[in-house]
Amino acid sequence: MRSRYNGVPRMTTIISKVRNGAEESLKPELLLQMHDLMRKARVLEERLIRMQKQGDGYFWIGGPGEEAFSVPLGLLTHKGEGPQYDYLHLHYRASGTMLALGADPVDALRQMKSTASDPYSGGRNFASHYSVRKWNVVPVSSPIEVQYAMAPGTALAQRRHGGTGITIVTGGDAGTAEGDFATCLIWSARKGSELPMLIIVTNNQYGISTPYDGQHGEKRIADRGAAFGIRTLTIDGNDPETSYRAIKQAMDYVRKERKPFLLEAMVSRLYGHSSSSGANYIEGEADGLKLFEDKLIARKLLTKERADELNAKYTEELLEASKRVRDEAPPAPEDIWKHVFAEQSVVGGSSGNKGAR
Amino acid sequence: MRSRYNGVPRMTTIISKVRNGAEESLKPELLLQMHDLMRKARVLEERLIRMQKQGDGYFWIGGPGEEAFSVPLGLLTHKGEGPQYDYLHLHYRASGTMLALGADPVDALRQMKSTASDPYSGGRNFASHYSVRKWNVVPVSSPIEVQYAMAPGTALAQRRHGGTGITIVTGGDAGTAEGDFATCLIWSARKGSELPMLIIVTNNQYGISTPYDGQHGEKRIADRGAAFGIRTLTIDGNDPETSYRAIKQAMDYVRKERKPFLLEAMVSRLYGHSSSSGANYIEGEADGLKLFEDKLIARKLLTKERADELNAKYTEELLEASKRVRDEAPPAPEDIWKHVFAEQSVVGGSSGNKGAR
Amino acid sequence: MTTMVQAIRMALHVGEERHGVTDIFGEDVGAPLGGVFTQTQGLRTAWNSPLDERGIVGAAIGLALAGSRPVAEIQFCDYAFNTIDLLKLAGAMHWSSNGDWNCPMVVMTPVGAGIHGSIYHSHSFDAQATRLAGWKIVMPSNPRDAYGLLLSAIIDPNPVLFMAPKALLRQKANNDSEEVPGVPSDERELSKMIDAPLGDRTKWKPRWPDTPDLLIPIGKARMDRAGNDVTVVTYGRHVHVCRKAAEELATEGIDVELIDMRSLHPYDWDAISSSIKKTHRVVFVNEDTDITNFGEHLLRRTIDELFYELHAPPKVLAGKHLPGVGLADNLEKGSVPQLDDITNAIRTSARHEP
Amino acid sequence: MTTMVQAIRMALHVGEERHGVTDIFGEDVGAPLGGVFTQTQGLRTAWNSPLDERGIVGAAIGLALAGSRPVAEIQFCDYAFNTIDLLKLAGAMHWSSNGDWNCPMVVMTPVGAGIHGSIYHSHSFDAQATRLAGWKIVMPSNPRDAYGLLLSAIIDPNPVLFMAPKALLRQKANNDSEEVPGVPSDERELSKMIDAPLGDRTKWKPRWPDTPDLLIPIGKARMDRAGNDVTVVTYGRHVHVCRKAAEELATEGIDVELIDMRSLHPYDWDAISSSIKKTHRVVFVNEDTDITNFGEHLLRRTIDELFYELHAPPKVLAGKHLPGVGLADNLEKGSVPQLDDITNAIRTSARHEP
Ligand SMILES: Cc1ncc(C[n+]2csc(CCOP(=O)(O)OP(=O)(O)O)c2C)c(N)n1
Ligand SMILES: Cc1ncc(C[n+]2csc(CCOP(=O)(O)OP(=O)(O)O)c2C)c(N)n1
Ligand SMILES: [Mg+2]
Ligand SMILES: [Mg+2]
Repeated sequence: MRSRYNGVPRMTTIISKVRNGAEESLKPELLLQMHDLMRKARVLEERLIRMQKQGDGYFWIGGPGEEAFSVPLGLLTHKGEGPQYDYLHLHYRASGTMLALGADPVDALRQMKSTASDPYSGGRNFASHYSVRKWNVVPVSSPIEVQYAMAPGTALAQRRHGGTGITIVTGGDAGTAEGDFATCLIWSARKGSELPMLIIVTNNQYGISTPYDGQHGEKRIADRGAAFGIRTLTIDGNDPETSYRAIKQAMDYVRKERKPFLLEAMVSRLYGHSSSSGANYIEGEADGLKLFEDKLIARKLLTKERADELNAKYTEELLEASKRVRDEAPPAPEDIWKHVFAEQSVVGGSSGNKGAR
Repeated sequence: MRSRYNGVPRMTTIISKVRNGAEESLKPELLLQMHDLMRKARVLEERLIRMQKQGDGYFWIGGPGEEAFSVPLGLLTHKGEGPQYDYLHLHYRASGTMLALGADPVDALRQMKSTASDPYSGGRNFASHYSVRKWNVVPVSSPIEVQYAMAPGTALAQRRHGGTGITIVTGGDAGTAEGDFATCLIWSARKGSELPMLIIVTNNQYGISTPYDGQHGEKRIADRGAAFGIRTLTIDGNDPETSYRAIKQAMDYVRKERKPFLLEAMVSRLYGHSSSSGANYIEGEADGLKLFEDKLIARKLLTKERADELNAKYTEELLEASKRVRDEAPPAPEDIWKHVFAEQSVVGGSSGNKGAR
Repeated sequence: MTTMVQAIRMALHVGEERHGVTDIFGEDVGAPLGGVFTQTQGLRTAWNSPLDERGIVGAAIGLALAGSRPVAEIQFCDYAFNTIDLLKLAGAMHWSSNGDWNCPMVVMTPVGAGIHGSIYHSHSFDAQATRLAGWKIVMPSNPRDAYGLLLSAIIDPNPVLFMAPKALLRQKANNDSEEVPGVPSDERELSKMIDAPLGDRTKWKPRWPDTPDLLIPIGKARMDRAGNDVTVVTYGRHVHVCRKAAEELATEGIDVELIDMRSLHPYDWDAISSSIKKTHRVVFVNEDTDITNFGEHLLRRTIDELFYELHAPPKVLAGKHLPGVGLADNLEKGSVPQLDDITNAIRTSARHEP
Repeated sequence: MTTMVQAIRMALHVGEERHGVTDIFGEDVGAPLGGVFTQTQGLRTAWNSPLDERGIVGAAIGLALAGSRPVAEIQFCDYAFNTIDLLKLAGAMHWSSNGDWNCPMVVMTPVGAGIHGSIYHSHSFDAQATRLAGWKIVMPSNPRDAYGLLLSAIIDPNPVLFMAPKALLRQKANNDSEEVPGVPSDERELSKMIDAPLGDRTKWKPRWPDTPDLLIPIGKARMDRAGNDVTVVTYGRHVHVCRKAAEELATEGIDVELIDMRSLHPYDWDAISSSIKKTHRVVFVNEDTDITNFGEHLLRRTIDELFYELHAPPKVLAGKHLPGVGLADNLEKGSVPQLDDITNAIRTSARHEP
């Protein structure tokens, strides 16, 4: 394979099969829905990259290459506000998940353009740093791995609350070297106080320029769960059918048993790390979208024409949207002072936080 | 068992046997030397406790109950300065190790009394916070687990240096919840860059008042090494013969293979956590010294009289020493300014650091 | 008279019962110990966390985001220096999401020297705390304030750091103005009600006195002593040292006005500036190390806004810029402001001829 | 002309070859990337660490204790806030062991705003750094200083924090006084010698120019511009902004003396105080947030020692007290001192009638 950083051998991976025996096939409508969202996510990322290159944004980072995992994750999430629904502690490659939840891609363009209308941060944060309280999407923040330290908190609330809401946390492979990943395993697996958490690592075998090999003594990152009695699984995250089934299986376990599950998904990093590393399409990485599209065409669930139309439609829509967004107002200098302190508490949804004012 | 905090059930432990097959017996002289040092260490700790209770010190923390492990550890350490010898990153229960290395117990009394003559910190630090550069004993510091983040650094230097010097790091069970413990495993086990480290956890099944059970999902803390391909062992650290053999086996492996080994020793906490929790003898905890003494007497290697004499001798010596120490000068107020900055570099011994001034 | 730890315990109890506190947690916070200073004994929602400060702060953030009301403890502020990134994140949650989320959590932690705590039980956290934008920061100097500030911290929709001066934790209220309202007047009676017995505690249950919702507003200072000659601005345990200094100086005819800030952020600039406008002299006292110290901020603001009001150079008294506070008595005394240092500084200011 | 990243690289090379540097490490510091700003390309001892800042600082301490000479990088200072306890420990090593050990390590990290880095690539670390007793702290404003200060950091027997203003990393020396001695005068030639090629780098080897042991002393400031009317004290990227301000104000007849501190600790009080004694007016400029800010310390010392020298209130210009620097251009500009803010502050000081 070729990547931006030549001469770096990549780890050879053998991906485990999803172990739930019966590989029941997914409904065609679901497959097409996943394909649609994956394409939409890809087009969105490509639009964001283009905007950045054209000077309509300062920095790009995102998830092209993770759609085959991130889209099913979003589809399977129980969306809503408060501990009865799922909490999402996402990292910065989660556009597919957000679109699957129903996010308007134009909002992502707004964040790229740093407009005042950016609903995720009001022009304060980088692209792909989502925040949607009404869907329990906790603010994505740049520091690697801190989400793994915070996630046990929402899961603690859910353990107490009961029901089927779970906490989902995602992050990259390199970041698991931070102590916060261990914190997450430890806090989720305390005997008698296990937490309903789906702990996810999307392993693209790189941290910026640093290959997986040479940094890890673990054969699989997922193996780290074993000492804690945490169920684990490593899957091919470039196959949306595998992903869907594996996520579903893991979620079913977590929702029901109220115990943690550690899921490692092998994924690609199709445009490199970020705009800082050029953000060009990397030949030789598995492209889950292409592979899936080919598969659907081979299975006659999709035609090449229909697929191209879809691509063209989203491309056109987002190009138009990016032009509109260009005219939206930037925040004013004095907006820096907005929202330093909250005037009243809004977290927890209608059911939570009754005692406090 | 009874402990200061009643009503807390303790974890039941099954201790693995040292797995090196041939349980070769240790020489009588070595057994008696270990017994002597264990007694000396116990008497030292009891003297320190007494000093604190009598107002000759502000705070006591130490290692009574760990002698059966800490003494063999000190005896097996290759003592000296620089990367060709072993580095010791100890926690605050290591008096047995220090005495086995040859430390003068009177210096520990000086630290308890906060005299200017305290060689470990000049009256700045608590008792049991040792520091001896000429023996590669890195300053013990109060924050839990930071030693596990620093230890890979000395081991890196030793990996480069070659030879048989290794890095030894010790700490408690509760502290393994800090991310720094994971850092230690990760940095020591990087494929192709493994570090010569003996990573030790002395598991007394408590963190201050908090029992092991309920905080840990791991059956054995040592299990956490497995995912990283680290060799592991859990032993009865209350038996000095088991300890000696296990430490030797682990050290032999680390010295030769230049790879990490994770050793968990189940130990007792015979006077509770510290002076803050009363520092009274806890009935019902296994007392490794007593058990060993009885064993030696049964094996006719020692007599009750000889054992009592030894106890009396050390007790007398340290009582006298504590009186002398009482008259040693405290540091002066302006001594706070000493050693904020080093004028020249002294680390690394004669062989290290040639390039720099 | 009530001690500060008892006051904290009662505030937490009221928090649990009437203000939605769901989790009081940290190292050794739950049964059987109830906190290394006994500050969380007998509380219904108290539990022992793993020994992991990053996990503690992280979990508190998560709990807050999920609509729970956590009160997390860092056993000593000396062990919070590896969590500053997480504290910053909590403070940024509302701002960085442009008002979408808020993060109503309380972190409490004992701070400061004065108990021969050696290097790692003597740190101050004032400077660090005041640099945490998005946080409110409080520090009581007596049991009543501890009670009222902690309750205000609990109901605040923002992250609040409650720093308890560890040298005051076991001190009793000096007089009624420092007493928690509603407690039995016999302190042995109170102790019987809410202090856990030694030995077996498994069957012990506290009986809580009926204490009211005293909400001491965050951001308001307390005038500890009115005076005309020199303004002294401090907080925490140095309120008591400065009060002593004021009493000594009164005998010399120097009339000190003593302000107990109570809140370090937002802080009560009105109180400070009107006092300085009256006395024209000011000494800021705290025990944190003195390079890049919070008192230096207050002094800078004084210069910015009150330069021509001053009849003497404003002064900061702080701890020495050192890696830690040494254990030996001489070392501790040499490191943090002592009564004499304070008396001298005030005297110098009072006698200074403009 | 040399850029600051090239200067850093050459200093590290000289460190490796002549001053015993054994390890240059951190995230993406080794091949193939050689640092996210290219600052460690082609270095013999550079290697990639795990993504673990605590591990990085911890390993640097251990290496230093074992007599190695580590230069550890934190990729952005924004990611050092979880390591402050370890930084404190490194700074305490010599002191707490009563002189038994020393800890000769260098940590380098890019700091500050000015590149639209959004919340987590715009932090300053000045206040944090100056609170680390036992550390020496430097920040260069040009390639030559970067080279000379980094070499001094490397040979110092204490832990030294080398903060590189990220907005200056790719800037070239403005003139010969900012140039690294010994480099080829043709900058394309230098680039061919020491900049890694795009694409395959496996076979690339740098050719290092023969640069001397320029040791810029830690603790000494640099007079950037002599003047008589107002002293401006700054460091890092604001040296350039303040220089521009001085040039503008010169046309109005205001003669600015500009001091580039170079070292934040120990700092050159002699240089600052003799300038203030000459101009009687001072403005301290930095971009860190402005509550409990290092400039406030300098102002406080000015008040302590030079109160009656002052013909105008001393002034601190700093960043806004906010959780971060927002990404949008307006937000970044609103958050950190801009040219106009500085010009105005100096003008106000110059025109102030005592
Ligand atoms: C705490 C922290 N350290 C360093 C960085 C800089 N950084 C941004 S992304 C990245 C690599 C992350 O790799 P990985 O965890 O594998 O996630 P990926 O980007 O590959 O999805 C680094 C080092 C950061 N954002 N946060
Ligand atoms: C970082 C940090 N957090 C908290 C403390 C306070 N503390 C001192 S000892 C201790 C318990 C340690 O338990 P463990 O690791 O099992 O070691 P043990 O004392 O049992 O040998 C705690 C919480 C500390 N010293 N450092
Ligand atoms: Mg990765
Ligand atoms: Mg323990």
